[in-house]
Amino acid sequence: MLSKEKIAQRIAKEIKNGQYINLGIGIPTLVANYIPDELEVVLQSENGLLGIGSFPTEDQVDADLINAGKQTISMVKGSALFDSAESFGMIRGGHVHLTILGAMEVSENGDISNWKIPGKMVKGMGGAMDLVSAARQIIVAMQHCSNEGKSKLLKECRLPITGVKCVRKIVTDLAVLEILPEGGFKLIERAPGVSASTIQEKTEGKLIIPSEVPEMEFE
Amino acid sequence: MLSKEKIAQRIAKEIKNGQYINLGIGIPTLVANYIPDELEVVLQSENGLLGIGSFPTEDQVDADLINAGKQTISMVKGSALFDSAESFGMIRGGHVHLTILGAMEVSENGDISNWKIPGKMVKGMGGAMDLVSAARQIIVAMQHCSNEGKSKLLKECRLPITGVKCVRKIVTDLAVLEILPEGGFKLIERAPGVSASTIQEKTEGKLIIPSEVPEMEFE
Amino acid sequence: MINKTIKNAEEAVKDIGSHSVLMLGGFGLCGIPENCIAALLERPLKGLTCISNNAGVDDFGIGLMLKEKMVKKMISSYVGENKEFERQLLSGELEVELIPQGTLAERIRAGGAGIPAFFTPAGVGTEVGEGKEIREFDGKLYLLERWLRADFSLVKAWKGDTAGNLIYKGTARNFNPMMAAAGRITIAEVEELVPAGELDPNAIHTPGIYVKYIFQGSNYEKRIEQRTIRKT
Amino acid sequence: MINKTIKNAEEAVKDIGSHSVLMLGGFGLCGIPENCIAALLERPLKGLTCISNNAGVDDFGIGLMLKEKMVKKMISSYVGENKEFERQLLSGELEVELIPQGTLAERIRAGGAGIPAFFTPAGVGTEVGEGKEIREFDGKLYLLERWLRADFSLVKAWKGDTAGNLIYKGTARNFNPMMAAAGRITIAEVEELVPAGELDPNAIHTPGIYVKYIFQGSNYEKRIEQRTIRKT
Repeated sequence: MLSKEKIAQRIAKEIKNGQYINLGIGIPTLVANYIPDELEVVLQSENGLLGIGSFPTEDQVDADLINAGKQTISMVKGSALFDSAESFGMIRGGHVHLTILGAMEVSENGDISNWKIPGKMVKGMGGAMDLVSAARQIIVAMQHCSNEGKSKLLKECRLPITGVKCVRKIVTDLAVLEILPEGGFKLIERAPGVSASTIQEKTEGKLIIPSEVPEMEFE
Repeated sequence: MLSKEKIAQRIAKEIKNGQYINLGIGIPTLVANYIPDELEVVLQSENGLLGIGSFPTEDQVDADLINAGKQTISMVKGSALFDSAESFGMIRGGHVHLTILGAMEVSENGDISNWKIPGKMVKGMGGAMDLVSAARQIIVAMQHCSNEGKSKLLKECRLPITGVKCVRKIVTDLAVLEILPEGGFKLIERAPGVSASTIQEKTEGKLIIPSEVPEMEFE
Repeated sequence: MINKTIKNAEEAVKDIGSHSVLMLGGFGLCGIPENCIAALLERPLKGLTCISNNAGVDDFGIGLMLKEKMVKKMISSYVGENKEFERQLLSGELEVELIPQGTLAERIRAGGAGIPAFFTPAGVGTEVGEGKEIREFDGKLYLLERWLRADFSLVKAWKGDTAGNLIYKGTARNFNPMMAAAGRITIAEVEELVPAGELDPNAIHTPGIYVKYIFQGSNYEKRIEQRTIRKT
Repeated sequence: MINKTIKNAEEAVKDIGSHSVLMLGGFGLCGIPENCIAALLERPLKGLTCISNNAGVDDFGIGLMLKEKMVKKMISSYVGENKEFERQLLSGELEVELIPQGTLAERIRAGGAGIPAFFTPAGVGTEVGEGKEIREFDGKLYLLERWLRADFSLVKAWKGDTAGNLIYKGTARNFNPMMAAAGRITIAEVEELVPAGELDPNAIHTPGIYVKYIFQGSNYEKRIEQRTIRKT
């Protein structure tokens, strides 16, 4: 089973040179730490920044410069600041190539739930519905099962959904999976030491297991 | 009969302190010359400027600073520059208090035609349709009659219209008129030396003549 | 140039009545109108509708207005980080309308720009789309969303001039520019107020036409929610 | 940071084919992509659709493209000041779609911002409204208008950096920012190109994400249509 950091590290391998990328809160934020130096990519923060840099040093901290997770950040050279309407115009207009975000549930046809647990949690969807409705490619970072051991890769989402048929790829602590256009989770890679049958056990939705499923590789 | 300058001078009396104003091409542009110094108003140019100043001196001329009539201009202190979407957002959103524009025809219910003569002239509407659809108050500056002596204040517009029931006040070379909510041109003032019956003769649309119609006054 | 200067926050909010619809700028606690919120807390207000991306935290920002039970309804996109909020919501004291963040930004922008409705893909097939018109354009589904407007918009900028022109700083810009345009009466508080003519017209984010009153605020706390630091 | 620099206008327009849909920034001759237009004139293009507020004048700007009979269709708001244009239009050689200026600006903005359609009051009851959906909101009538997008957008800025960030000058901004966002491939020509990091991130008008290629232009003529002077 992968740690959060390893999930982030694996997702980083999906990133291509020249991409504009929006990273959600949680594991997705960690992906920034694993982007290879030789790639030129730009991180977008939906609260109004292109070109997120590293966390600031103590004396650089600026309350007026935060990311979408409300963390203090810095800017890289060549950054641009803008308002929220412009930011979501960018997202909705398909200018952001890749969105990486967390999920509570994903269904075998690519629906995603990550904003509400009726009667329990009412935090709101933030920018997630806009992101999943428009980004060219969506990768989900999540735990394969809940704390109670129940699968979060389902036939159908039980929680209120964030978007319909939008997820293409999922990286969990157990596996990398692709969602097929006709539905179903296709197993692409296994976490080191995790067998396909274990993944099958922990996947409620339809799992397609090719004859060869390599283990994930990390540098 | 009033000169163009006098029409502009009379219209300037309609301006109130604190207004944001869009001036169309032609006579409306001249209105700027007659706004009393004690009034604080801001002139908007729909190509992206709030705070039009006077024409520039020879050495101030800047090709990157023009008004909607493509004339070189200057900016007053406290100006702001913006793009065309913001500019028309401002107009459409009702933030501009007063629009002064020219017309080829006005009808007794407040329709206006000023953008097209079928088969003859195809210049386009520019920003006129947006302005008349949204400004809080619209004043038209025009000649009462065409060069051939035909009335341009009509029962119904003959030319393709620019906007429906939007004109409230008209200043011509002969008169100041108000368009009544129920329809009809109400004669408010006469040009010096012009009789109400002359105005009646030159007005095709329904003209309402109150018992007393003062002459326009100029300082 | 029209002078829009007023003295302070107290004067700015004096005409805001109970049951008004307010827009308040900011994302999290970044770029919120601190001075205006403090002045509102001094007034006996009730039944406010607040449109703001977030609802502050328990002891700062709009959270303080919630504590005073001034707010009847919140229209927001994300309202975590706030226990009193959650309590009032679950007890039914507080009405909440949650809107996708981009839709919220665009509805406010539409309000200022005279666009009564527009189509957006966000929320299709979700709770957000319930009861709304769905239409297909070029093979993709979209929801029809209406504009949002407010009686009063309270915005916070970095610099402003007496003509009402505003410049924001960093990511404190966020919802402030659209809200400035969508308020019937817009009140801007700024960290530094300068005479008209001192700001570069080419660098202005909010043209003064949208701003009715402006004042220089004081004692900005600018509280940080997640102070993340890199060591070197 | 992604580097978007290319050498010159010739390289910028080399992939533009006949029958492409182009957006060209500018209002009148102010803020037009002079270098790109000059480079287009060197190519054997036909059947272009050009979206631009104006159509240039007889011997400058898009007027030159009309003379070369490259343009099949113009989508504009105002096309006076151009005899060749009028001739081609009246003879039926040129198709023209005239759109209210604010609707044109908003349709282009919508194209870049992923809004497929919106309602606007401009043109209700006129020729512009013919065949379009009309709907009442809050007692006022509005037309439904669609977004506009382009295969290539050609924009002109004052300063730009290698990351594609742009700053415009004066009223030369006009349609350029929206067009930059609405082009599948956006080409920016600038008077001064600087390394990423030299422009103030807070003063940028067009974020680099919208720009695919950028180059420093040369020999800007910046022709003035109405040279109006005050004597003193």
